[in-house]
Amino acid sequence: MTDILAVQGISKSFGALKAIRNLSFSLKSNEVLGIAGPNGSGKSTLFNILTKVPFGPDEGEIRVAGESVSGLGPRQIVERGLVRSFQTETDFETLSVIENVLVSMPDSDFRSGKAASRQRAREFLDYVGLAAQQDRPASEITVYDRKKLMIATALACRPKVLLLDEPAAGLSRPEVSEMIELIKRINLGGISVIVIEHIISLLVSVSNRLIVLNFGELLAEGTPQDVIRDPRVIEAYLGPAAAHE
Amino acid sequence: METKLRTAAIVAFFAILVALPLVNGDSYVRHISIIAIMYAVLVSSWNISLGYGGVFNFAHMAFFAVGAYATGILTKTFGFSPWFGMPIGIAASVAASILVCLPVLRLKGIYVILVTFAFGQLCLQIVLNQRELTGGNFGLVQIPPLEIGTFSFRDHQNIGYYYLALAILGLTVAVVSWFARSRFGWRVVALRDNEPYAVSRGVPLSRTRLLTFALSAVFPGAIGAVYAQYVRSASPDMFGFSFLTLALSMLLLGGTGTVWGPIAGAFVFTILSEVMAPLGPGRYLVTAVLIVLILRFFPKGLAGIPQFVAQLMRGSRTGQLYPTESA
Amino acid sequence: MRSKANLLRAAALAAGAVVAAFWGTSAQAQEKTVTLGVLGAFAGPFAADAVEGFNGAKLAAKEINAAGGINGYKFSVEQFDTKEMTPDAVLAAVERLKATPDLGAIVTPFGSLSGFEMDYVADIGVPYMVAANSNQYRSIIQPNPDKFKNVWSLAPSYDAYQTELPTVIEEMITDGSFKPTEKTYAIIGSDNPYSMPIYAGLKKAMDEKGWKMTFDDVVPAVEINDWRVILNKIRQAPPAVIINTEASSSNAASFMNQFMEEPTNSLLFIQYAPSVPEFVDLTKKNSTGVLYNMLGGPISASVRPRTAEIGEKYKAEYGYDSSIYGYICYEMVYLYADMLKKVGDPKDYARMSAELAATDKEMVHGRVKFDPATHLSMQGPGYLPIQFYQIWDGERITIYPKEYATGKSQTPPWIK
Amino acid sequence: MGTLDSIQLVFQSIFASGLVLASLYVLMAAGLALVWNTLGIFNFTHGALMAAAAYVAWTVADPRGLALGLAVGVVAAILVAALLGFIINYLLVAPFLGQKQIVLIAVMTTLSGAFFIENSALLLWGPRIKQLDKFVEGNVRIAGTTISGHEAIIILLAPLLMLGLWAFLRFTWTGSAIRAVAQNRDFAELSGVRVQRMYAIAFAIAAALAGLAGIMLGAIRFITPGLGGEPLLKALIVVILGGLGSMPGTVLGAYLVGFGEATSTYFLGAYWTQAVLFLVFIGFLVLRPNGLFGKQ
Repeated sequence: MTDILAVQGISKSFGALKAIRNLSFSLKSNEVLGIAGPNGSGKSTLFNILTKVPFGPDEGEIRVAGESVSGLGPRQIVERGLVRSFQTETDFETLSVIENVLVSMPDSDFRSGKAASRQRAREFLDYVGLAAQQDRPASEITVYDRKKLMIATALACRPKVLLLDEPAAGLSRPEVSEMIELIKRINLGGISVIVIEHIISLLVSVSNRLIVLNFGELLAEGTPQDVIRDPRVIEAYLGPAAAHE
Repeated sequence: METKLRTAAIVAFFAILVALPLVNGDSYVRHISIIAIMYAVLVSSWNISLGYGGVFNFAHMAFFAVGAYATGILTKTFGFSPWFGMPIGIAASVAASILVCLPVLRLKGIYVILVTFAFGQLCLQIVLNQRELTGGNFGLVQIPPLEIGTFSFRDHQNIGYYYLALAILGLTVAVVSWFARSRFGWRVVALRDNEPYAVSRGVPLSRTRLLTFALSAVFPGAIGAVYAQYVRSASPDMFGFSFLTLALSMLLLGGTGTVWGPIAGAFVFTILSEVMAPLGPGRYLVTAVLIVLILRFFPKGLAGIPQFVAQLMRGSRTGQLYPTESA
Repeated sequence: MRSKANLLRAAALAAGAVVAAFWGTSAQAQEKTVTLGVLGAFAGPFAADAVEGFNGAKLAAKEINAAGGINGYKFSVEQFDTKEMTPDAVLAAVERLKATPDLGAIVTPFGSLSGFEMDYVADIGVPYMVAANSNQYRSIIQPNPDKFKNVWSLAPSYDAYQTELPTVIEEMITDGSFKPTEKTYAIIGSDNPYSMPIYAGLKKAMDEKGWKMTFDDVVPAVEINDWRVILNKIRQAPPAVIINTEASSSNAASFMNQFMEEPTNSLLFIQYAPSVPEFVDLTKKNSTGVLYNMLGGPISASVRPRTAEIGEKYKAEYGYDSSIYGYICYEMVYLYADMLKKVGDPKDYARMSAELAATDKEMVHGRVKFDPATHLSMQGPGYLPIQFYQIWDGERITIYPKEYATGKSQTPPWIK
Repeated sequence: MGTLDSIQLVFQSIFASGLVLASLYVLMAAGLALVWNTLGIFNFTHGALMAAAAYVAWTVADPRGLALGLAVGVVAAILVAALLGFIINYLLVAPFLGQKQIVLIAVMTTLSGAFFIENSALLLWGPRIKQLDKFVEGNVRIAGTTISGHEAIIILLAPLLMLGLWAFLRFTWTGSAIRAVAQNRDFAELSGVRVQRMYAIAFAIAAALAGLAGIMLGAIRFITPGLGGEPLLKALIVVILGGLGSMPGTVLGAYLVGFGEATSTYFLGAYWTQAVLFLVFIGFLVLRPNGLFGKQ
């Protein structure tokens, strides 16, 4: 298996604050990589940097399928196949559900006519289970549906690597299970996934590999089962006392 | 059902406007109608950048004035045929829009207002400085009118200008309606609703913004040219604060981000402002109060009123027939 | 909720008013009333001009009506507001005039700054009298005077502004009130189409009379709070004469005050701006000695009883002194009354306009007779004079031409 | 003439002029900057408030009005301006805070407010020009140029006022609360600061500052309803050059614009100075939108 994404020595600071320090990791084709870490450990910043929305890294290099994206703008990064979701449920509130997907689809989808592109958009909605809602304004659907819509719009961009930022935050237990199934399904469809999540059960069920960030640095890496037992991880999450008990 | 009603309303609206000159030949009504139609074009095209695009573009009326001056200067002083007026107006206006859009790409919020407003002021300075060409603060006069053979567009109470303006309005409505449902339109709205999200879905920010400005500037350019030929004059007051506020009131009164709101706003406000003419300065007091009240109680403007009424009716109906269900 | 109800009520009222405006204007107007329309912007920077023109016209109409009217007609003076002064707003006002059933004439300081409305007024044919902006009106009329048979300006050509000053200075030298050591001058232009031809013309006229220019700058048409940089540059080589063609009287007053902080031994002439009554309020004793001129202004009250009469009536009616437009618009209404007396029918625009064109009448600002080539009042000896004034202790003393002079020119107090 | 002499000559020609202009601009811009810093909006009624205050001062002070003397007039005008500021905030700004498009809405509502005040002034006081007396008669000499005593007062008043404003914001509880609200509204609210009240106070103070500027202007220019129009534009330029959100920046901006204008008038002539100022302004907005002192 080749690396679909390779991150080499990236850093990002905001004034005195170093949000990401010399971080390196890689993602193999068809792999699901989980990222955990306490609040403020730089997880979301990492996604911002990878997609350059709104900013890239201060230093370091990012390669997608072997090709460096350093000189590229956010739009070209999307075209290379690196697509993210956001932590809070985000949408184009005044567009309808299907228009949210349509606006995310690349130019090539519109070459074979209006009907074909709509059909294609409906397939993405169907894939996440939102086809019935297609004509409602995006602002009117539920939080869970909005999270799924965000994934549908990401899929519409034809990602090679999908970056999911807390896809299950705020969801009920059955909804979390459904989300796990969805992520697995996406991965089975040939898309590599990086998922940031606080819900450990989700991370354990979907990830092939797990890394833990703390203060912008890589704290631990390995299989989910190993990593969550790592005392350094427990210390980072629960404080020194818990680790030594 | 709803779309049929809509189509019927659109057809009725234009049918009335097309038929109006046949039933009313009064030159005062004609002038006010022409001006209302021109304002409707200006305001609904402004809606593309300010309403749909969410970009606080305060240069739109300057585009109009630039179009009018360009047409006036080239056809009067440099002898271009008046029939080149509209292409000249459009070219000048679009060029101005691209010029002002470039710095806007880097800016947000209040800075966009300031830069676009400053652009209008800069144009005004140039007009005042270039007295020989523009007539300075007195304005440009005797701009050649449109004529076909012996028929002047001014004949029969300006009937030529009336139908020309109406045709441009028809085109504007068609383009804005197309725009609102096109992929380009979705992209513009997506950028307004959530810029980072839109960028992360591959929407090209700079290109979309530039195209938005250019598209919205086509109409003030065209109408600026026809305006200059109709009133045969261009004045620096067209860059002024009162004029800008007047148009902005129409847009906000009508409701941004809808096809019909701004057009309704333009018609209602033109007539209102005319009716209030005898009030003198008092007119501005009424207008000011009206603007604030609308912003306060009808933030969606006239366009929000049908929705408001519908909600009221639906609300009362559900109240009676269907007990509220928990969502 | 209450405010919404009020809003609805207001909307209903407005709708009613719209209906009234579109269908109600032809309602039975009173028999035998003739409307004189005052076209102008009644809000904004030109409001004072419009209001004073309106006041003057109304005052005259009131007197005429009190005396029983003319040929059974009573006069009604109405405002036709050009609002934002954009061309469409000016035209809307013209259209409102046109739709006024008993419109007799338009009497106004000026309809617009460019005079473009004339084309439309010419189509209506109604007699149209204006009192300012002659250059613009002339430039439109001159190429085709026959088209504008109904448009006549009670103001003269402004050409004399460009030429007369050197003559007046030489007269002052002759009578000994000004003794320059050398023939030098400094000149300041103001960047607007009214002042610039005067600035250019004065430069030419001064040069022709052998004056040497030592300083030359043009200020933009904005508020100028500080003239000291310019003044300091002028002071580096004090000229015999300083000419400022600044059109804004507020700016001109600042100039006057700041000049007086360190006056040079120079005669100071400011074009027109000191004629605004409040100029003296802002400059107080500083303005004693300054020269200015005016074309088409009322002749001084002490030599012309008509001026005193109108001025007193105006002050009694409105509580303050009128500027030039109150006087001229007052005269316009009396001129209209003369025309109506002769023609009899106010709706016979052609004959009324012909009567207007034939005017030859002594008025508050001199003898008005129109030049058929430009439709402006004739200017020069025997017609409307260019008057030069010197302010002295707040009084405005006419020093030129001799026939209207109310005093002699004096050496400005700052010249040593 | 030696180089030193000519430098001295230039300095003498420019210095007093630049100082007078700069001090005027400080007065004009201070209130505008305060409202921007605190509420994050541009208050377009600022110029109209200048005119309104000048009219009130005239009515109270002038023999044709109440004839109570200039001092009473000044106090009354500042109080009325502050009250107007309070009302403007209550009617035109407070109800809209927190809306998504507050920036645009505030532009519209305050513009409407400006039209309302200006045209009310026209209706109340008529179109004829009014005029305030100068605070003091006589002239003062600075750096080789004579200026009027009134302008000398403006030169002294400008830095004193800014110092006072700084001390108020720094050392009083209300001042600290206003700064807290400006920096972080939510946090200030959590700490028990009544945000709406602080906004109202900031607005009233800003309006009083506008009023003072209007009174000072009313003695050197004619009072018309449009008195504040061009000063507002100048104040905008000053506030932006100095950097939105920075009071020291505003002061520096005012002195830069004032001295810049004087220098440019000397070397380039008055004609080009306005155009240069505008170009610098636009260039600044584009290249350094956060101003001289703004945070990047």
